[in-house]
Amino acid sequence: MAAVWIPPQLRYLTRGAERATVPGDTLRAVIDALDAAYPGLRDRLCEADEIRGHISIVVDGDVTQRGLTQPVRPDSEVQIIPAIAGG
Amino acid sequence: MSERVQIQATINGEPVQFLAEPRQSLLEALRDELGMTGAKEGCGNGNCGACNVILDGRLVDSCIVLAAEVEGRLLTTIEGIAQGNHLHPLQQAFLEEAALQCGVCTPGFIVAAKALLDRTPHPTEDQVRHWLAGNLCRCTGYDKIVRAVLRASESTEANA
Amino acid sequence: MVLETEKKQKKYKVIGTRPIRPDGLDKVTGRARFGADIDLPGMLHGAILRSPHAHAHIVRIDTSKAAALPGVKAVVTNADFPHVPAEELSLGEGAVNLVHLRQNVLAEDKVLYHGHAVAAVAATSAHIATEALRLIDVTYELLEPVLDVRDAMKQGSPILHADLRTRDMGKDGDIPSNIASHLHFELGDADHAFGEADVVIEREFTTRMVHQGYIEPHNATVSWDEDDHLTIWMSTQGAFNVRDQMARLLRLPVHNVRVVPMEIGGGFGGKISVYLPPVGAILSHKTGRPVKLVMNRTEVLEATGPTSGSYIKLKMGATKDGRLIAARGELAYEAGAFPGSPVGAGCMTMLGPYDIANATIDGYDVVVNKPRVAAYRAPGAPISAFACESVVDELAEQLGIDPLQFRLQNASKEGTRQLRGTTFPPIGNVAMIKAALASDHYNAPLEGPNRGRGVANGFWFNAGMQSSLNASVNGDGTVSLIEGNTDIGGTRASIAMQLAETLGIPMEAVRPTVVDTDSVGYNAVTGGSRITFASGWAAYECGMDIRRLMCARAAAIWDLGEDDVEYVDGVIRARKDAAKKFTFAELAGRINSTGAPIIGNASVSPQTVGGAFALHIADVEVDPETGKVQVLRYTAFQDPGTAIHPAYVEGQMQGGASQGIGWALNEEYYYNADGTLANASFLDYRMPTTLDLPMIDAVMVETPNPGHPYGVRGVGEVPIVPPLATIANAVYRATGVRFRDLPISPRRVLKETQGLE
Amino acid sequence: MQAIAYQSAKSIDEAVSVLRQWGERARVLSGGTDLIAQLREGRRHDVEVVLDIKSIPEARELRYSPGQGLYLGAAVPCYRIYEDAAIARAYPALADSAALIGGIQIQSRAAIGGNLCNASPAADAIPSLIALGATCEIAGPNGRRTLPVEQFCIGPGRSALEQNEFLVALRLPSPAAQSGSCFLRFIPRNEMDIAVANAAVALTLNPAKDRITAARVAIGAVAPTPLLVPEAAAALIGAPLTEATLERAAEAARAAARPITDMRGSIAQRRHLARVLTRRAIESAIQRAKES
Repeated sequence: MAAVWIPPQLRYLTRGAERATVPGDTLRAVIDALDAAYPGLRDRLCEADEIRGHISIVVDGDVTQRGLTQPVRPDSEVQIIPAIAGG
Repeated sequence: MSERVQIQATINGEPVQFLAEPRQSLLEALRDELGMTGAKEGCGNGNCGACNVILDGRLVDSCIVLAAEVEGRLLTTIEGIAQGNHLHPLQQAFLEEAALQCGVCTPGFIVAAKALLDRTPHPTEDQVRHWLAGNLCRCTGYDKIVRAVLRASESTEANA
Repeated sequence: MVLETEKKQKKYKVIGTRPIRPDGLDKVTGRARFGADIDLPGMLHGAILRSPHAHAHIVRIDTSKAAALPGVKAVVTNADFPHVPAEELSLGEGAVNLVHLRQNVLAEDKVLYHGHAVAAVAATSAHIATEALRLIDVTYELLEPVLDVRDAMKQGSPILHADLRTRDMGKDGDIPSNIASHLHFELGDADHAFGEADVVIEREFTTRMVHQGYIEPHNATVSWDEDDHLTIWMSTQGAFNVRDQMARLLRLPVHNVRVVPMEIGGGFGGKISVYLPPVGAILSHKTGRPVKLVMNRTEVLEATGPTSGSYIKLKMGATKDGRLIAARGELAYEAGAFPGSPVGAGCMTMLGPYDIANATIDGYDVVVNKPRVAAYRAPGAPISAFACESVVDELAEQLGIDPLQFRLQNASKEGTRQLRGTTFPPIGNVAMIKAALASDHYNAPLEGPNRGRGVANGFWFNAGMQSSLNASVNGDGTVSLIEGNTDIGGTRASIAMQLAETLGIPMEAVRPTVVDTDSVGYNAVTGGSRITFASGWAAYECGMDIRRLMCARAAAIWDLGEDDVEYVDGVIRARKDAAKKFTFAELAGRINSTGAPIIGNASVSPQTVGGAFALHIADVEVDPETGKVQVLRYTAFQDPGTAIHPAYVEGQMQGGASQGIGWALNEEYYYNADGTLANASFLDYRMPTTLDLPMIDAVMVETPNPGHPYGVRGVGEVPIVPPLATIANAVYRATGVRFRDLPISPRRVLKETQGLE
Repeated sequence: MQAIAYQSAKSIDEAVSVLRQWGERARVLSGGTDLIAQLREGRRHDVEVVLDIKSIPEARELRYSPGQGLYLGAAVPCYRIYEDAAIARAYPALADSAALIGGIQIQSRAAIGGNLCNASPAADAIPSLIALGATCEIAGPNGRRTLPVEQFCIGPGRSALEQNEFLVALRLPSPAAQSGSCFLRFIPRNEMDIAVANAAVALTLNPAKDRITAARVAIGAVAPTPLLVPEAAAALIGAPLTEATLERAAEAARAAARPITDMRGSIAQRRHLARVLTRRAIESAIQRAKES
């Protein structure tokens, strides 16, 4: 099961939990599983069927360019961070 | 629209006649009337050197010369630095030393350096830095530009 | 100079060499075509009227006198744009709200900074267009401006946007605020860790807005055809981004917009968002003629690009034996008139060079009455590194540990967990610090009064993102490479070199061309240090595609199975028959007599960017009577992964260092109390000249990125991260005073050392 | 920028007649490095005619002889001053100014006379002209007149030129034996900046070279106009060449300064720099006088 790091601002939804381990082989499945466990999380991360513009999701150290279709392995780490800009 | 005046000058060895408005700068006349777009406008007030040309043997910022002032005078622009297909040693040195990144300041630097080597064929690093202090480059930190000018100065051709 | 951390066998033929760049000839002869060099039949010239006020309601705009001036063909305002919804538009990295973008391009009901565009004119000459601007009558109702990030955060401060609420990870606040967003990061337990620290230092820092300072002003020439097709010739870091921004702003299908990227005279992040093309488009639409807009330098400084001014409070703690164990930081960045400062990256890169287990960082994105900020080379990172590297330097001093040794013993390495929760892949931080410790510069004595040596480290993520390209094999064995990335600093060379390496042919056999948005697949911006990494990766994939096609063709010629043919060092040969072989050029010559043309295609979106570190050493001398700081010697160390074209890697390192030195010493946006910008020229916005810099030694310490076929890490951005603190730390050792407010201008040095206000 | 007409005068009379015809709407062009930039930036909307004086023989002449002193035409570009070894030796402060105004490109065009007429408080040539005792030669509808250069500037951008007058040339007296001069300015960078403060000193030593017999000190960028500081000169004349003497003179310069705070410098910084630069300029002028 993938380990998802919950950012501090969203921990009120996870009853304070900093990490959650959830099943899923894509980011979409992982977020669906998270939302099932902690209702409201998906809405904070996604708009329509996409990751919100100001949020980036990191899977195994790299910011995903593939959105919700990003493959996730059982031993993956997932972080949720603010989007950044490069020059 | 103000009256256009006729101007005759010698540009890169060729006699040239053109029309320009009195309010047009030499840079505007070169670029807009003569199609010589090698000189660039970076600041418009003589603080970056991207528009450098050689006027009667002296390096000038063409953005603060009026086109009308060049009547009867001799001009060298970046387009006249190479001899036909034969690059000037400065141009060759800029290529080999990787002395350009974006390249927009490059024509100004090459024209300025040409004016330096014309009077000081073998400058020191200090002389190069002093001479080029009126040319801004934001990409390179000047290191490779200074090296390129010094390298070109070692070429005997640069002094021809 | 290239230092390798692993003994690299001579495994590359092209990579690591220093060929002349393909576009070099055009650039040294003045033939290269930049955006301002465009001239089209029937073309009009545009000019933009800008606000003289920092904050005001627009009561009325009367354009009638301007429109009546002979030669004027159109006058437009924000009302000429179609309405757009308040949706986010991705700029590849980061996003922009479409309404804000439109309001920045031409103010709607309010002007939010000095220089904010208000109206625009198209006329038969540029001079007539600027004359017409003086005839536009705008009635303003002045509002109090707010110019400083801390003032803007206070309750009761003038509010820029009545509808702006503080966003906190997807949730919005309920009262109007200038704080556009609040970010919060936690790693470990900082409170607890501070209790265990033997030395704790807490300091405050401020920096001012600074500009990218590209020498070429923004430009755009736009032609809106009768059938609603739009062509834009311009200077941009991201032609596809411009296309997408324009399609959304003007409510046009994407395929109606074609962007032709001209040569670009520098960008550094400032030429991603659009300023001129939307204005040019509505002027062209109104007049039915192409319209060219070129900014002057004042406009560039007043209304484009800067990066944030900032306030940072940072506390760090270490143990007696020199272990960094805790950090707490508060970072507030000015976004300018619309949300979008790089505070997130500032927070997440700040502690990157260190293995520090406990940290709590808060970030605030704050709007003020100054130009909307744009990306600037490692956006956000130099600002926070200035704070972090200053505090780290002070901790090392208090602990009596050499500042580089202290950095080494706390250095992040593979597996170190970062503030954002991720762990580092293999990185070159440790090897790079060791190289600096062993360097001639660091070990050379620095003698003489009023001199000092400083060091600082810096980290930047780098970016991957999307790249597409294709390449055709020509009959003579040359290859025509078609790419879609604006080449700012030599990427035609670095991409072509990777294709040549893959194909086993000389770099000179590959001719790269940058084409418009209709002529190649999607490419994200030239930015984020990503082109040599991602487009280089695409070149590798494209090369592999060509190799497969070439092998298949040879197999067909020889009547062998495809598996019986191999591609080695530019030779296509039968595995089991030494007599059957073609050089690349030989087989290329037979392509068109044996089948279909051979074209390689690749599109990639790689993520394994690797991360980049830079460590700088500076020697300075301070004139105690005038306060002037002169840089005597400067060395930049960096891990480029693999340096594809070492000369252009050095160039990035030297250029980044010099921009950072300017930022540290003399560059700043100087605002009058009424919010007008006082120094919008190259005379008074003081970028370094040849006389302000020494030679900058560049030392590449290669730790190849395992996440790239050739080990590449991005190199463009990280070299601007360390210089601010490097210089501040050096000036401290020269003067005995810690400078925590930038720039360290002569005026500030006199103030801090002699109390001269 | 607005439409203009360009006229190149061949004689003083022709120039005066153009000025009489156009009055305030005409501006004189010598080097153009200030005027053209101002026109392009829209800061001179009132100008309709640019009158180029570079073709007037009296304005482009540069002549020096030890007996006659220096005749410096108002349109002579800076480089002609520092490239003339005899002039640079006789008037080192003037050569310092000419070599510091802008970069090489600017010095090809910018004229000392133009720098004076632009009347900027921070002008790099004016303190040198004041210290060296220059006199302005002015032509106008009522003929020619002369004016000591320290009376030329009357406010920021404002000069003592009357309507339809223009500056033809400057005259500098020959330096006495054992004289030296120096101009220094302070800028944050090492090139391409406007002075935060500047100072010029011209002085003469006695034959034993241990006392100052004559001195003039001028400072700039610290008041609405460049200032002659007689108190600083008085502190030097006749006094022994000691640290205390130099400090008294430098302090007099500091006391004379009445600067403003703006983006280029603060009041305290400028006063302080007036002192530092004056002292350094005195030291250099003494050294040059000893070597002369």
